[in-house]
Amino acid sequence: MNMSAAETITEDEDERGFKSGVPDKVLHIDDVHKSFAGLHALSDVDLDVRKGETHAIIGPNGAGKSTLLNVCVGRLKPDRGAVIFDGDTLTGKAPHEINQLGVARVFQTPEVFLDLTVLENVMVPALSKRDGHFKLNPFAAFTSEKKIREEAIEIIHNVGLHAQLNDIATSMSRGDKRRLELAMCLIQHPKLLLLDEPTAGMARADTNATIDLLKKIKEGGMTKVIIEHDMHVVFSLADRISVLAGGRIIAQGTPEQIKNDPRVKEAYLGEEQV
Amino acid sequence: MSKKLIVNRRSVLKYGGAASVALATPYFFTRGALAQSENYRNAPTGGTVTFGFNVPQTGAYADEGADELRAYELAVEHINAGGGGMLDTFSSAALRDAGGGVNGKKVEFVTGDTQTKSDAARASAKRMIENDGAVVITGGSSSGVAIAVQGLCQEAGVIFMAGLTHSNDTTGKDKRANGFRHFFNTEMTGAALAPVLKNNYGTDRKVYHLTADYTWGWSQEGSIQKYTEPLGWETVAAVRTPVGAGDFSQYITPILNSGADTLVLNHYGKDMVNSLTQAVQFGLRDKQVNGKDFVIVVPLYSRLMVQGAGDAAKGIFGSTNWHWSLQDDASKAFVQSFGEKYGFPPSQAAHTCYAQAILYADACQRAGTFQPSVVGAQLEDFDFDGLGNGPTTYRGSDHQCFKDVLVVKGKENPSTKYDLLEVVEVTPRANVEYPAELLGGELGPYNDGAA
Amino acid sequence: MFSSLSRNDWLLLIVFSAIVLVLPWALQPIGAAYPDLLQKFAIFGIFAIGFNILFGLTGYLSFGHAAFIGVGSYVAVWSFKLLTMNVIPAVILSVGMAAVFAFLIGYVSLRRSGIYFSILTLAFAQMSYNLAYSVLTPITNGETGLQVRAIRQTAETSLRDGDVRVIDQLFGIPEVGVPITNLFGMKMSGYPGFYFCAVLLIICFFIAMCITKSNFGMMLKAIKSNQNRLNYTGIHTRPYLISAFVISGMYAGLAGSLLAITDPIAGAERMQWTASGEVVLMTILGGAGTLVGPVLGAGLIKYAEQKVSSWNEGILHNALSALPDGVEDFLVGLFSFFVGEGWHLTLGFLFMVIVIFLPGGLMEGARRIRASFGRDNSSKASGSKTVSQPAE
Amino acid sequence: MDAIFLQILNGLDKGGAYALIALGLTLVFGTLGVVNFAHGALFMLGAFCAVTLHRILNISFERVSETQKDFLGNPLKEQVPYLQEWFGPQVSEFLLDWSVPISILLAIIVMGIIGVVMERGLIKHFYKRPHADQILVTFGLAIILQEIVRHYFGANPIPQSAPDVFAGAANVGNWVGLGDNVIYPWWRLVYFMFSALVIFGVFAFLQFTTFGMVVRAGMQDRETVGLLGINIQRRFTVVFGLAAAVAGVAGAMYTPILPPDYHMGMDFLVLSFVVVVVGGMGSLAGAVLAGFMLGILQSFASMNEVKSILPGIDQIIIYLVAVIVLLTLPRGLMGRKGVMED
Repeated sequence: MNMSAAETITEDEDERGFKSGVPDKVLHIDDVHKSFAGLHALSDVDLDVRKGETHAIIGPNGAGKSTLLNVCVGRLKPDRGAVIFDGDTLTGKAPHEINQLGVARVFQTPEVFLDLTVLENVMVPALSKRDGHFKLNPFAAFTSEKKIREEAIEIIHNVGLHAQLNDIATSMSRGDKRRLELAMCLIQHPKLLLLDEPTAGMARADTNATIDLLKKIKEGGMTKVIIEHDMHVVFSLADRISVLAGGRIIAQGTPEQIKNDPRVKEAYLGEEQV
Repeated sequence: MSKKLIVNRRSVLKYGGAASVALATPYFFTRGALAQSENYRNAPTGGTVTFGFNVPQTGAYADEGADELRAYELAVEHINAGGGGMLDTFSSAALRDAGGGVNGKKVEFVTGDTQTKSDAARASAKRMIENDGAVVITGGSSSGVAIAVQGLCQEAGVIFMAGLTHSNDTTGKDKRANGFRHFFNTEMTGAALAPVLKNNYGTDRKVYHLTADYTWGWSQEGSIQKYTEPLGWETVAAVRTPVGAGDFSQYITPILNSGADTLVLNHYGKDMVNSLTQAVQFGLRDKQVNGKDFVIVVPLYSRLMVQGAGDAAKGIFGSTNWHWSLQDDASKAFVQSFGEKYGFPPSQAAHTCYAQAILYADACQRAGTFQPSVVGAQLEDFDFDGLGNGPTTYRGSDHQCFKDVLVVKGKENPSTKYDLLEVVEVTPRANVEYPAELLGGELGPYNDGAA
Repeated sequence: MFSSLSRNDWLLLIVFSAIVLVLPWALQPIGAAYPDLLQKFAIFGIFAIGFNILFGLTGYLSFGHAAFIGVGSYVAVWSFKLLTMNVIPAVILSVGMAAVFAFLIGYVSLRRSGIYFSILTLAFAQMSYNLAYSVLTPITNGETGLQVRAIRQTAETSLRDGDVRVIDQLFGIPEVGVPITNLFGMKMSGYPGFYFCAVLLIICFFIAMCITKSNFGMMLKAIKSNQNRLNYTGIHTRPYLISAFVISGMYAGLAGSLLAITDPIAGAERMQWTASGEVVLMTILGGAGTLVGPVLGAGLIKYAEQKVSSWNEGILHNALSALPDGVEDFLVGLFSFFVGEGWHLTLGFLFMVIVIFLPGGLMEGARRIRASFGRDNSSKASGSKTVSQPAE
Repeated sequence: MDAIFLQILNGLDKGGAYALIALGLTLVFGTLGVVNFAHGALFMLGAFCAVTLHRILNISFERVSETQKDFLGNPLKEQVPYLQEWFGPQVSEFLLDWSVPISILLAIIVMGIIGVVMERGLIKHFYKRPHADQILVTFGLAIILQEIVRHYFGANPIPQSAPDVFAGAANVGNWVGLGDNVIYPWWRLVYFMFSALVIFGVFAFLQFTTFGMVVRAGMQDRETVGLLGINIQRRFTVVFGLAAAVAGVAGAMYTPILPPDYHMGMDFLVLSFVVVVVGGMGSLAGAVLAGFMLGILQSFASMNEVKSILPGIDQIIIYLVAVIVLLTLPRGLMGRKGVMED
């Protein structure tokens, strides 16, 4: 049953004229398989993300969304298959190497440098982008790097944190930390931005603000992969959606296609029954 | 402590307080003033002279250090009173004739904690020299510390009167002109112990050495071998054990099958307490090997350590510098005065420190100054008696005291908790003498620390 | 190059330098103004500043830094024995050798984090200590410690017992007995020795300040704050950690060489775990992550070790003699628990009181006092904004 | 063959002691997440429980002896224990002889109380504090405890003897058919059995009681257990008391092997940390395994045959093994992910 579903998807894709090997494909997940102690978290996952699109991955709890993301950023090593980004295999690479290739990530719970100021938080990824993964230069001052500093301030302004520029991050609200984390990713001008439930645990107002922010970024033409629970967010942002259930991709398509896909309904209904 | 002494000392310290404020001024500003009087390090200017007592107050030897300090306080009391204790029996009458104090100055003292670490000991000695104006540093409970502090005193230009230090090196290859040792050494232990061992255990013994893995241990092992092997004893194995090993079982079990019938424990302090206790627990002393009773020997004994080893030490031979049960007048006088003041008999560490303080003060009195080179000359080849060890000489060529050595045995039926060792034999001084060149080293010139 | 330093930083540096240089006068009232203790303040100040670069900034708690002090000391004494009594080669070689050791130990130990890292460093230091004490005696002279000696007369004398000092011999510098270390003829004992240490302390303080305020320092702080995030930000943290480890190892090597310069002996117990523990305590006591804190902590512990341990009952009676006899005796009885041979007890209480009531160390206390006087509490003296965040 | 057999015995004996000392430490790590530098001091206090009991049993009045003289030549004041006066010499002798085993009871009570007071009064305020703060405060406490002990008992080791029936050595060789040269001290065999028993007891307690189940759950995930409405806090207090009591009895029973002095805790501190870390932070089984492994390796490294090939190996073997284990197994032998890694 599942097997045939997967085949159908491939056919669907072909109908829309999407072929593997097309140059504007940024991320290519090729037949990835991952199991934990015999439990299949991901099986035969194939996924393509096109340049400039916002691709959402949705699915019920335990469907393997986070596992998939972790495979992409090098945190987990797949048992089989490969993740190819912009011509480079990501599989087996360390997180910092993957980032240096141009993949940035926003975590489910905001991960920022709690002991540093907002400005410093944004400066760190900027310097990493400029200097590579290691530069031993204890005497070079960051204030001398005017351009980077100015850009950092501008981006902080864009995400709406300019009032807290010199505050230490530990005292910020969760929403602000999320915004800060976004700023940290944006300053690197990544080719691909991975967002793991960017609005999880946020109030509605905050969620809307985040959606607006992400929409704004979208205008810049950055490729994004979003993992999200909140359908409101998904349907306001995504260009295309993949549905993951039981470690397999069960459907893929535009928001409209997904909305009407019976298999998706079944998967979500199934979850609710449990 | 008696109230009388405290009052005494308090008035003394008032003067001392003033003196130390003056000394606290960085010395290159005050040097001119010093030069006017006598030109040597810390020449006393007021009515007092300061001795520096550098003893372990923390760490494994803290009890020994405390006993040393008690002895020093007693010695200072006697010197300032011009009599009392062993000062009354001491063959040189200079201090008694002076009627209190040294060179007309009252003795006061400062103390420091060596922690039984070379660095800490040097630091506290430096404080006493640089800040408190001590003209002499004395004390200590291990050879590493003694050698380190002796080197420092040579550099700084004050006399060092070593406390408990048993390694050959202190007056051997690490000897210094400014350093003097009253205590005996491993060479003498070997020479004194060997005949007694032969008389008690025969000439045909197979020996297993357990040796603390540092300079003193090696030196002790060497001298026991040197003096017992000509008697016919044979070394089966000499095993080095880490200092502070705690549990020695892994070193003791191989002895069982080694064919050895004698175990020599070249350990001191806590290592000795532990290895002896454990060796006895392993039933070594109940064994018969080669048709002989298995025996254990502990070359260097101290009553405090025997106290720690408890019953395990009973009947075991060793050597010691002095023991309170000696019946000569000097020892009796010392035990009497120490016992009255503190309520228990002094240890050998206390005895050697007391003797060193008296010897130094006496030499200064005879020299009429505290200048190291002049005082040292008074000590060199100085013959004396009445300090508990019989006729003694401070040999000029290596600054080592030569005197009788006590061979002792753990007492089988102690009457009190201090009555732990019995003197088996007093090996006469002639038997333990050796030429100074044997141990190498150079005394070098005296350093007065003058500008 | 130094533009990262704000006006406040320069001010702090000037005030710090001024205080260090007037210590021989400023410390007279508390009886600490004598060369040896002043030297120790400066030397352990350097050690603690260096340790803080690793621990205060990255949060990696090394329990084996004493090994580098030991390496520094041994190399310095060997330099005196083989090359020259001039201190410059000794300093350079010690720091260099400490860097090599730190790189080797750091490279291995930094494969792990947290307490596993601490135990790895502890294990390396303890191995160094145990070996130096026993089987490495030909190099270290074991328990007695490596000392400077007179020029050896024959080639048979082992190098431990007789020196060669090739450079000094080449220049025909005369020697009487055992020579003293010097800086181009200036004797390095007593106050000149202190000023040599003090100048190096100020330089080390300045370097540490530059590091703290630099990008590199920011990366180190980021490691402590959130290493995981840093990895996903494209930073490979290990090179940064190894660099910080090596730098702090070099500081320790410098401190070790200064110990040997002011007092030419090198003993194995400098490498024991208690010595490593001491610098940890100094840093936490003063305030980890701050610039001035570790120096303060070092001073306090060395003062306790040297001075508090020397206050015997006689001195107490003297100090309290103004009080009525009964009160005096009672107070002397009480205080004598804490001073003299009881100085460890004072240290124990000090640790507990500070960590319970001032969880940022002494610098946190200074900040609070300042705050209570209603002054600017983004204090310049704290030198770091993270002062309210006690180190992990 | 005999030598190897004896070294294995030594290793087991040492291992038992190491495991017993490390057990409490790892328990506190695992449950409370606290780095307790005072653990060595607790071991030392336990040893001094044995000394204290012996002294209490020996409390005496003075009787002037007609025959003996003291060291100053005055008539000796004989010390007669009250115990002997009240119960007669036989009971008194028996109690004094067995004072070390009896002191276990005292150690359990005293150390349990000390543990609980310590947890309530001090440690509980440090759960959320950085490890560095925990180290500083517990290290300070350890110094204070040992200085107090030094004040009352002095710095010198104080010998304690095992009961007479356990004095001397057992002819283990005869039991296993290896000849007369294979002997082993009775008390060490007793200590080994005792440590095995205590370790087994602690395991059983954590494995088979509901209390233990909750504690184990708390070790896995503290917050969840808290959410279930279980007062995990109170249980952790008990765990700390238990850890202190285990350290205490380990110390008390060790006194005939190693005459206790005030500093013995510091001497064992580093060792116990190495055992815990090699075993894996917070893993009880790991600590036991590491204890035995290190004990046996240390015994073999001390053999003359080994030392002649690798001089000094016995001095560093423990640390060398620690380095190797930690580099090959990131979290020690049986450590769980995420414990004490930040």
